[in-house]
Amino acid sequence: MTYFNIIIGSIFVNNIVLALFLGICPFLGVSSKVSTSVGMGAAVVFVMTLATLVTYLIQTLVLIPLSIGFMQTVVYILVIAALVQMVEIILKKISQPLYQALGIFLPLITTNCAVLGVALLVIKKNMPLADAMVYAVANAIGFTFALIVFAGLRERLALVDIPKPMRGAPIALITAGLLSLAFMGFAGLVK
Amino acid sequence: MNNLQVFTRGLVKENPIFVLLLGMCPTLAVSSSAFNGLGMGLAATFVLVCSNVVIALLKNLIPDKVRIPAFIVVIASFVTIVDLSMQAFTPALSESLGVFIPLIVVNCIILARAEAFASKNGVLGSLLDGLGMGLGFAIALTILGGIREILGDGKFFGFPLFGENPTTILLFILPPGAFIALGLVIAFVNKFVKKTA
Amino acid sequence: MSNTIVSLSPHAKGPLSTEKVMWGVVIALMPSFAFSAYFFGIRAIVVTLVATIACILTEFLIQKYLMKTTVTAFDGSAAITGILLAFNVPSSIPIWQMVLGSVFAIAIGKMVFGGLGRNPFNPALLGRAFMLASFPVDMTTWPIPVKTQWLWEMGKTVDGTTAATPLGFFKEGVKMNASMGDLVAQRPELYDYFNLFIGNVGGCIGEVSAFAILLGGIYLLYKKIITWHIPVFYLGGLALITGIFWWMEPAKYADPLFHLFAGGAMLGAWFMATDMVTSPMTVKGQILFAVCGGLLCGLIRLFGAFPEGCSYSILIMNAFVPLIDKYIKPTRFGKEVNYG
Amino acid sequence: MAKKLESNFVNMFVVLLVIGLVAALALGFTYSKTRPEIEAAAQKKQEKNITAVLEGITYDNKPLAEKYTVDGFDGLELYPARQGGELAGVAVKTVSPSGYSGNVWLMVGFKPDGTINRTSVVEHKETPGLGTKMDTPWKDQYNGKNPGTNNIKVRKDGGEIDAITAATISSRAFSDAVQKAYDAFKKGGEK
Amino acid sequence: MDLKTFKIGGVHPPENKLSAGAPIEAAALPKRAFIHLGQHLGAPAKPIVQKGDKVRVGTLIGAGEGFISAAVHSSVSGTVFAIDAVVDASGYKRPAVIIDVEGDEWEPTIDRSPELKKDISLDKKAIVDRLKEAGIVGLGGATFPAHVKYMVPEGKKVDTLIINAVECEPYLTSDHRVMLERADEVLVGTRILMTALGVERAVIGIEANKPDAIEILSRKAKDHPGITVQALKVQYPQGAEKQLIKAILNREVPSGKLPLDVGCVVNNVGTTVAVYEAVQKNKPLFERIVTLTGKKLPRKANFLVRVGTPITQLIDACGGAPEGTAKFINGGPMMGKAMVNTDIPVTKGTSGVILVDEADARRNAPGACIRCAKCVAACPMGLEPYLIEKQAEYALWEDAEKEDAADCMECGCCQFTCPAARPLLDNIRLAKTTVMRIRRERSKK
Amino acid sequence: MSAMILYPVIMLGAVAGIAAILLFLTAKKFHVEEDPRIDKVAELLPGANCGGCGYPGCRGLAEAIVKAADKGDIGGLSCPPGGSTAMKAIGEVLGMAVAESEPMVAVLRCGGTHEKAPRTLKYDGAPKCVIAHTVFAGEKGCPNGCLGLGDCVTVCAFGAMYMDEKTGLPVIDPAKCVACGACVKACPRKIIEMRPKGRKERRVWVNCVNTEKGAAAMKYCKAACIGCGKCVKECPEKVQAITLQNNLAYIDPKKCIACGKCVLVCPTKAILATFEPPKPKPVEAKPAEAAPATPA
Repeated sequence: MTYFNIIIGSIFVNNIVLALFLGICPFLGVSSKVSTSVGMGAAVVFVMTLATLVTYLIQTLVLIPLSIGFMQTVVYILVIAALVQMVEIILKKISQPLYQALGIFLPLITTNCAVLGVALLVIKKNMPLADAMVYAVANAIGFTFALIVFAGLRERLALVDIPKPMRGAPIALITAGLLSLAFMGFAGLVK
Repeated sequence: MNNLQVFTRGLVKENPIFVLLLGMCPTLAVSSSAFNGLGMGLAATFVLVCSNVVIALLKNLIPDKVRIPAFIVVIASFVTIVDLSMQAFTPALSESLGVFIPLIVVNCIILARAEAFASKNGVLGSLLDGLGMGLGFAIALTILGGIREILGDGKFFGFPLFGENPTTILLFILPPGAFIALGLVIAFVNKFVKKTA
Repeated sequence: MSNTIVSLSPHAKGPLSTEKVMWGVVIALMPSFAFSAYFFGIRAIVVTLVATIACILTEFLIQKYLMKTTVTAFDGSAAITGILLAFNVPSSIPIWQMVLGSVFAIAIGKMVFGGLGRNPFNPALLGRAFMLASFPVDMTTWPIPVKTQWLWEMGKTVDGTTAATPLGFFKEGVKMNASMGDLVAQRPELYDYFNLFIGNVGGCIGEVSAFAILLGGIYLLYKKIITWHIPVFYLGGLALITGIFWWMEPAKYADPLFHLFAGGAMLGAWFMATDMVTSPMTVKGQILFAVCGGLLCGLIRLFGAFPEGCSYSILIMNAFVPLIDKYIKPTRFGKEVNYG
Repeated sequence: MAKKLESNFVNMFVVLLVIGLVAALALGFTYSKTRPEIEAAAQKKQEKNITAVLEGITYDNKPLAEKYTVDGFDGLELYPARQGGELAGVAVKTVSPSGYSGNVWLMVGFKPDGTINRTSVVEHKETPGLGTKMDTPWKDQYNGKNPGTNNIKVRKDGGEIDAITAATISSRAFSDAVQKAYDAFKKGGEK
Repeated sequence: MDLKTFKIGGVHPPENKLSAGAPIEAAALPKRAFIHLGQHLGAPAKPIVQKGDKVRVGTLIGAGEGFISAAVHSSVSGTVFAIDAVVDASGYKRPAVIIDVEGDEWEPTIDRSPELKKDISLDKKAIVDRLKEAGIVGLGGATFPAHVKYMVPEGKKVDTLIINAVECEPYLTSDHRVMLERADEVLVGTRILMTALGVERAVIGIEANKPDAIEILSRKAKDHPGITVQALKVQYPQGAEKQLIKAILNREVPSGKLPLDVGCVVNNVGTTVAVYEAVQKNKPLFERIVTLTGKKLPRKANFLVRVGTPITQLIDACGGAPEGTAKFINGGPMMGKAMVNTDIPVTKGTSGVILVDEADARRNAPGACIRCAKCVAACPMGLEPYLIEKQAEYALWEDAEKEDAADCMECGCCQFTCPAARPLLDNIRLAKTTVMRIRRERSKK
Repeated sequence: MSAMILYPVIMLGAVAGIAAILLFLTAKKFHVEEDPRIDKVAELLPGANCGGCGYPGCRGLAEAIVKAADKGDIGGLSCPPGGSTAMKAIGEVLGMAVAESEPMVAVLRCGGTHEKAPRTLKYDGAPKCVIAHTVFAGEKGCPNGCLGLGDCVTVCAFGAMYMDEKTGLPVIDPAKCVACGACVKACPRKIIEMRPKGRKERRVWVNCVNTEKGAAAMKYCKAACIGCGKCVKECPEKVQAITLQNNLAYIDPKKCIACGKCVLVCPTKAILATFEPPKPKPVEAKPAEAAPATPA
């Protein structure tokens, strides 16, 4: 039941984008079309899971035993950057179609603070490995979920004559705010 | 472009938040009060200035292909220094900014300035550029934080404006309020400031 | 023949207009208005009028001075928003909060998107969500139905000590591990179907009387302003989910009939979920929208932090409408057939 | 301007390595300088809370140094205050998981007989403007009550505590945490 | 009575069949006839007379060019005044033969006797040839050359002929009057077409608002084996081919296909009379029934009019255009065309002329789309008009193609039903033509 | 204390080293050749993404230019808004010579103002020229003239056009026009023509595209070209820039010397010039072409 709580909690109640404010840049940037947001979401799911796993292992197996926890930020960002590159290479090798679908989003993920954020949060929350992995996957899905819903809204708004000063970032932010307001209804669904 | 322009550009005309729309995550997350905003802004300014200077110094020593990782290491180091210092000297602020201090490392502004400016310009220019952009970021965050704090909490820099326990518009210190307030401020900038600037 | 008009076909025009549709909804809201005035007195009337005027005025000012476009503030849509928003707050709400909620509903919920027809979320519900998040204390303090005495006497039991809403009372009780039976015994009037149906309970201004809302709903159906799908499937979804849990543990959960009549489900199903602007365009999409909305409402009521989930369920489903419209298409003529 | 270093393997490797080394050195240095401060800050915070809840009790020991835990009460920490070796009071760091959005951490000071001296809010994530009101004079109503004899539940649940308006859940969590602290104090004995 | 109808969409505009009681009367001959050479769908006919030539009623003056084209015959006797461009209903000029009328002398080959000729002597091919020679086109309004429909390509099997007597357009009554007054010719004409197709079954679909026509035709059809009359629920656009087939046979013509693909051919009821006359009486198509109506028109009438007669003359015969008339519709109010003036001549496709006054003619001021979904519910093709309109507005032609904009049949239900009075169909037409153009360009590559 | 320094050094050294090796291998093995020239060319383009060049956006054109440069000729490509300056700069970057293209400007060819061509009909539909064009000949009755619904104004991305309420015709601001050609494409009646700016901004053109016979055209528009041929006769013999076809005169901009004589003789004033044409001298002794008057 706790995994269930983590999943529902991460996707709906404390959505990583709408409540935790992580990954806003790609959320605003790659959400103009539903199809691209699906690709981006899939890439994030993949990288976030992998990154959390690797950084978690480094943290528990290297940084903590050596008591150099303060190296966290530097090591994590390097690991994530390298990881993203590696994923790109591997993907290119093993599956061309998958690369076509996800590959173009991979460079965007390096600077996606959601990935680093989740990696840091699982450490901060003292989660056991299994919980951490579930948390990472759930948050990645939460990100994708918010991204797709938001992309749907933006596709609709693209066919609407938004007042001039509101066009672009303002309307996107306000729509995200209203979405976040709506998602407050999920509050308390799980503890 | 003279040095003064390099410095002032980031404050208004190319304000990283209101105009360039960079670094949205911390902007939204820590702008629940003017003080948090200012703290975050200054932390980012420090990293921005230091990394800009270091990168401007090292730019010829770094081969192109490892440019980005090298920048990231530099930036991450300064972020860690800020993080540790804040934990040590301003523990309360450090606690309320939480994970967003280490996340400065992925703040688009910093890498963007390193890439777009510091890696092509001299040390003094880079310093001013970093300072300007950083202060622009800090000012924007403080303004946004101030608006949200006043509306949502009835205070400004922790100072109660409407007496004890006023009924305020709580939404503005909740997540939706962050999005909406920022959206409205940018719309305001679009309508009234951009034209004249 | 300088006044000869040339245009493409069709040259005939239908009987409906935006104004007729909008004011039709306003008329349909009048029974609930009358009932709320009866139960909550003059204050309910004042609050409703304030919200309506604030909404219309906000739209008028924005259109005239900010957007500088044609003013359509009087087409009735702003009035609907105002009335519905007022119907969704307790009658004791401070007037300034009501005004602020109305301004938010129209300015942020509607005008930033360009006005009528462009907003993805129902403005009245956004206004309510805004007020609930901003003024949680005033938004959850329920006045006891006072009842103006010029109508016939109706059960005196309501002069209780606390003005809990039925949903709030039972949810609170169940959370403290009290059984439904005990709770009903404690406050039988809150589980009285007749009271719920007529509206003789605490709650928001316009949501209490299921009967009055049904009257309005029937009027809307009769005028062909809405179709039956959304209300029926919404309430069906709500009944289904609450029914399942009630069937599993009747001691812990109220029965579906209670859920249908209590709180804002009726108002939401007939007037908010059916909001044309923010509901799907196809019948299939509307059914999906409504069923999911009903299920969500039930889930929030049973397990969420709020005793009432109706407005949030509709708001959340509003966010899915573009996706529903994108993927659920009407049956195209001649597309899914294969003759020889 | 000097020419850029060429992108060959040796250069790349060496540069990255050097930068990494310098960064590591700088960080190590910073960390070694800031660690005592960080630890002192954390201790100071804890101490501040302890002093706050032991207000009015005179003691001559350092409660922080005598921290102990009680079996069956995970996460609770007890700090005894002594005057001349005699138990003068105890500060209990306690937690309730049933806050509106997560854990509510409190510090509760007890007199030796179990009467609540003062309470102090350590950490929580309650709704701003609602649950956050627990950190106002509201919490003073606990002072002087003894969970052994007084029912410190909120009135709705039959107790004698007036809940914060519209934040019953937070109030309940507060009472819950206090009760737990009391139970731990009683069970752990008056060391 | 069990009334059939189609399944999706449709509206029910006020019927306003004001002229239903007016018997068919022959209109006076014009002084000068303007006969357009392109009165049908497809390539215009080529003039084969010259200025100064003498022509008789029924003389061939324009020969059909190409596969989809129709012959044009003189509707009057007299001298060719000129072959020149003449303004048509849209205000653009089209080639026409202008004839100064002298007397009323018919080609001698035409059988002008009134008696009914029931027996069909011609075979399949001869009938089709005769249709072609006589310049028969669909008189329902689309003016599709009739003979093309009856040249069933190899491999297609047709089992049913549907006679479209729905007349679902408001106001128009010409088909209604034809059924009442020429029921026998309708039935014989139907049998001729059955012969041409080689089918055993023909169904005449009539909407229930014409009970007298249903009664007469049902009674008389008993003498004609294979022909049945099907009453239909009143629902616009039942007269559209695909909807009519769906209503009567419950067959759905796939997108981009023809009725032939589901084994039927649809023919307008007015055309059956022309077919009868062409085949049995050797009379080419040069006159037709035109409804003259309008709420304020002093006299409502159904005229038998020679093609080329200026419409002004018909209006004058009804008492002249009343004060305040602001729109002259050529055809029905749902799909007809607004004419730029009334000097333009009647063509084979002129089923009626409706005079509309200012208040009714003017569209309501368009407001923002309120997403009421009424257009989606009304669209008989199952399209989403609101969406296609937006796509046209933002020039998203690829998206419009995916939304099947090309399937629109321009019935106007969406725009009729729209409470915000949006110019839906205007924009959808634009999307449709653009998508079709893009498709053509693509197939060329 | 040493561990506090030593471990981080080893740790970061290791991570950085691994990253360096990895990146090097990546760079080596999966190197994708992307032409750096594309970026350089794209930088020189205006970035309006107007599509005037016929390619999807500025980057599309940049790619096309680089591709063409490899074949040795970029003459066929041009960026209308950037004009020859942009192409010249690009040419320099690519080491190519670019043929100097003459600066162009959009010119409206309809004089059917409210005054000259009164509206006899009312159009009541979606306000778009492309739609109105399919419905009828237009409110003036002229089958070739401007429909006045402003499709051209809508598509102009440079704010160089506006609708003149008084005349009912669009107005082109030659100072803002970048000759991207969007309006030419948008006009269903092909009334807007792209013409060379001309020396010193001196241009002469026939302000009508109607091909109907003079009398017919005059019925609905007093500013129509009636095909009288006076201008053809007036055009200096050496120049012969004006041709008459389908009752419509056309001035070939390549031949026209902008003397302005035709402007004066046109009976319907259907020929316009951007300058005040010299009044014919009362004394006929001097040859007319010897008087290049100062522009007003």
